[in-house]
Amino acid sequence: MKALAAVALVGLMVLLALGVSGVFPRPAVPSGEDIAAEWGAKNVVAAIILGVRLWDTLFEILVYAMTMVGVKLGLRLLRWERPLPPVAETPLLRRSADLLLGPIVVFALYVAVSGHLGPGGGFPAGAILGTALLLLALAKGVERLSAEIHEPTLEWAEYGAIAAVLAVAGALLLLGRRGSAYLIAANLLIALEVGIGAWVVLHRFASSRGEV
Amino acid sequence: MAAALSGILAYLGCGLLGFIGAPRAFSLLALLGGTISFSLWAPGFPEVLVGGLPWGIAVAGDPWAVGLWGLGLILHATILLHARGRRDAFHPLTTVLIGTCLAAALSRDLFNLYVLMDLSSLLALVLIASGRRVRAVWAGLQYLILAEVGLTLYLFGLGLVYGRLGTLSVSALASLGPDLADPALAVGAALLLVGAAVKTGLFVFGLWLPQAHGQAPTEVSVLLSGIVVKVGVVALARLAEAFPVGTVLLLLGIVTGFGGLVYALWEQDLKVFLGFHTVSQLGYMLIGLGLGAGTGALLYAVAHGLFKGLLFLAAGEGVERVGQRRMADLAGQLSLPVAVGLAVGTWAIAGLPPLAGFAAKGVLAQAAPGWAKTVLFALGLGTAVSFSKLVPLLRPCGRGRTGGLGLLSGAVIAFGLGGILAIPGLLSLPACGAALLAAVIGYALHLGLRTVRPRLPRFTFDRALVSALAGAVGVAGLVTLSWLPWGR
Amino acid sequence: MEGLAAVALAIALVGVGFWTLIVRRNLIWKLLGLNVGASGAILFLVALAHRPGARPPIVGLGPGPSADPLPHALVLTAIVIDFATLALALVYVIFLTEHRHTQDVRRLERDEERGWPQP
Amino acid sequence: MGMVLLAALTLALAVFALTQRRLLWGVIGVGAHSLALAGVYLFLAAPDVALTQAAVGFGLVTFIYLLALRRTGKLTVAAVETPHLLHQENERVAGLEWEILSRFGNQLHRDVEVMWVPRAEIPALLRAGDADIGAGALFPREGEALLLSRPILPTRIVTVRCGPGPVGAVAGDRGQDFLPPGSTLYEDHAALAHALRRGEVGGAVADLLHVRQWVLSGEVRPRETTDVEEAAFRLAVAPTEEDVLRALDAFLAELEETGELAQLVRRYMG
Repeated sequence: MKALAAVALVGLMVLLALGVSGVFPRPAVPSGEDIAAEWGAKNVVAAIILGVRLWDTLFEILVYAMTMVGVKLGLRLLRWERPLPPVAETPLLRRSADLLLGPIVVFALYVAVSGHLGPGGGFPAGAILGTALLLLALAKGVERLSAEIHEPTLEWAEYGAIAAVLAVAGALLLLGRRGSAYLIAANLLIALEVGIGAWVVLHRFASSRGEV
Repeated sequence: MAAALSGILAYLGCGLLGFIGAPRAFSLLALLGGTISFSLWAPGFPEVLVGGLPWGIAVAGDPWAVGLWGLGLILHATILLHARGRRDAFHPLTTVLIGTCLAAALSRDLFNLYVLMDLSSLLALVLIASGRRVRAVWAGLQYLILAEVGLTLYLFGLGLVYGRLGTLSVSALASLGPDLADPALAVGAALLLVGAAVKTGLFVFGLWLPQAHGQAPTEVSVLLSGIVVKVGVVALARLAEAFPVGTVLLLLGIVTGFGGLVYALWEQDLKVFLGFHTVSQLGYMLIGLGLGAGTGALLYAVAHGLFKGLLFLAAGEGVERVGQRRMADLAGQLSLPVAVGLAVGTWAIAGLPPLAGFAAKGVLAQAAPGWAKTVLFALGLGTAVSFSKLVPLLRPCGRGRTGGLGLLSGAVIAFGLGGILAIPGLLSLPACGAALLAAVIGYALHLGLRTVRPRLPRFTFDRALVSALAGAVGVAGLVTLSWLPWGR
Repeated sequence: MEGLAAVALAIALVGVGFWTLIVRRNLIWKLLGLNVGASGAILFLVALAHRPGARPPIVGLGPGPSADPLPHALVLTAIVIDFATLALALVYVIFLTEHRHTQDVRRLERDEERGWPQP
Repeated sequence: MGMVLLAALTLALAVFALTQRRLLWGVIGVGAHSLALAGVYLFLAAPDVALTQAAVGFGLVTFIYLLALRRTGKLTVAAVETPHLLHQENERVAGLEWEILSRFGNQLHRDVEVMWVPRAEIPALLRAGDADIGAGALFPREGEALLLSRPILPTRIVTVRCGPGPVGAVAGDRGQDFLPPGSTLYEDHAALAHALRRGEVGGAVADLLHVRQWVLSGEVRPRETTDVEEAAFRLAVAPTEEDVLRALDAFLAELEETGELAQLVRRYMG
């Protein structure tokens, strides 16, 4: 079996190398700067993601949202009756967590808002936000985390964010409105959605007890 | 175009709103919105680049879109009729899943198809697992990992094709007339094909499919076999349009058709048996694509969605009621609507006139050269042999709930009759005679085959993984061969 | 030079990742392998967008030709999708661990063959 | 040039990660690989991708793996087969320490897996991370530098004399510390008992649990027995797993408080 796998894999790699060797050098491609200007952006990639190929991005957001739902439903299938192993908790960590919270949120917002001008955008901003929020929360201990958070609130915020993104997308697809204000709003909404989503997914992984 | 896209947005939006509350109502609303949108663009619309040049996403209301939208809406209505008691996120998830499938039917962009295939796999897994059966979760997890391997290959292939030709649109690729003597394009096309094939569940790549479809909750099985596999078929159809890979698809189709059949012959679990037949039936669609008979493949895909949906719905209802899964334990236990549903489905899948299977197979056979007709006849014969096992199950016992069975049975009959009326030459004496002959010989063979019990090789997860990689190499070889003179 | 190194790395990553995916028996290891393999495909797309002396596809960021922006946009989507798939797969791995007390593929397959006896 | 080096580093990290034996190292390695990959994207003039890769591919993915590991990991026990404590009974494992370990594993949501090894190999296995817990033997021994749990069962180390001749012990066992250098060492207690019976050695240093077992089974007839040291059976924990040790000690303390430990000892020691 292993031998067959090795042969197949080596074959695949040779194949890939063969294919790749035929691709380079590539012909000149459009730089897309005119499109960026049309959308009021400097970052061409942002103009593509939020403008030209928004249809893809919508489904990407949907993939993300459905993962959140899937994680929630999947974890609910489990039958955890016992407490989880403890997470390290020290006063130093707790204090630095409080101190770090502000700068991280500001940084994430900056990444989102400036996404149409330079590197950044809603997805990385949201991921930074979600990861950092949970890391900081974990520093305070999972028990307190579960006690403080009301899940329905989170879900409402999450679906609200998705619905807002859908609304923006719908208006854009049907009306064709363009401009940097739209890009900033879309990036912020995506950041909100991804941030909350990442936070919810990680939070559930960290603390969910299951219901069965 | 705007009508179609707003229909999809309505589906997705209603699905998402359903997570918050009133899931059934929103699901119904989505169906309503989808139907209105469908009726607005129904005869079709020409290709449009959503987002504009040079990188917009191509969508078109071509025959595939029309067929799959019709199928999706009918299946959605069936589920809404049938699934009264489903709690949780069932309705929102199915709504979003159907919306995804509708979007895939419209899409003519390779990367957009990638995203949609992935989304449909994820949603399918969540729905499969909602049944809380360990074996379903295991099958679903295998599915997810295999699909992800396939999609990684697909992404690589997409990069190769984009790097060489600078476009992702199927029509643009087709108009460029890609020459598969170019190694980058040959490898790219092969990787795209294998990726879509693994995701679709073709034979040897896809032996997770019967377990996943068979172990899922009833309405989920209906959707999976009815429309979710068609997402992969659409992707394959687009690839067949963009690249000259007919021979490869034909070979894959023949292998898939007979491979699924052989495993189905000796399967005793009713729903898993139907799952193996889904694999086998994919063979017909691929043969259609391989022969260049796009319409035949499309009609078969829609017909299969209807009658396999009906079979899964009836089988699932019966299995849930009786509490047994093995065919022998189900004989004489099924209620009247279930037995009738199974009978109509069996009648249709065996290709007997005048139901959906007969019409679709007829259109395929019209496009097929002589030798391919023989292959199709052999496949039909095998189907008849294995479905003869269902005959003892058709004896009804008491009354029961009709649910969505009536709607789907009606659709199967209407599709068959409509096809026969609309397409001339379908209801010829030789065609009817061949169908009846296959059924009779099939039943006789079934009586003989009952005594044989061969041990078929088991397809473990690792074997499936290796076969996916080996398949990529093999298909690349075939693609390269197919530009040789005899392959064209 | 950069493009060549990146493409070679991409192919090597696919090889290493898929090899792990096949030979390891533990599901989490398999997922790690899949992760690495998928990152190979993503890297290939980014390498495709690159050309010698290219600058990032941002208006006004220095001289030279711009890198092809489309693959970058596609790749952003692909990265998020990979994460989503992984999160979902991990949930079901945890599910199997809870119910079957194993993450070993062969043990799961043996269980399947025997009709999932109660552990 | 920098790009080539970074690419080589990325590949090396991937290979390093995927050839590890411990999942934790695998996850950390893949995380590092992802971060290096983000650097490669910077070289390829793709800052957007680099940022996303760092935030999602490195941050989120590593985090979620770690959280998943926290609840699905295995607890691997490297054990010496010891009567009453940990021994194979037909197909299953039984004994006092096994009972404690399996309950502990349950609490941590981790499956317990036992690998039977000679006593001398335990420290290396724990240090290399191939096992999390060592069981079925006397700890501590000089120079092993392992983390040790609270005592589970008190015992004594004794010297038994059956006749003239040198004294033997089990390699790696605490008894070895009381022998002059150059004495004969045996792989396990069964081999030691065998040697005693055949007169290869005149005596042995071992714990009371094993000696009693030898006497009861009639394998060894000691002429005199002298106490060497008070000792206790403990569980050893890999030096890197301080969390496990803390949890284990808390668990043992609770068992002791509720009196369950005494009950278990009565059940397994007769």
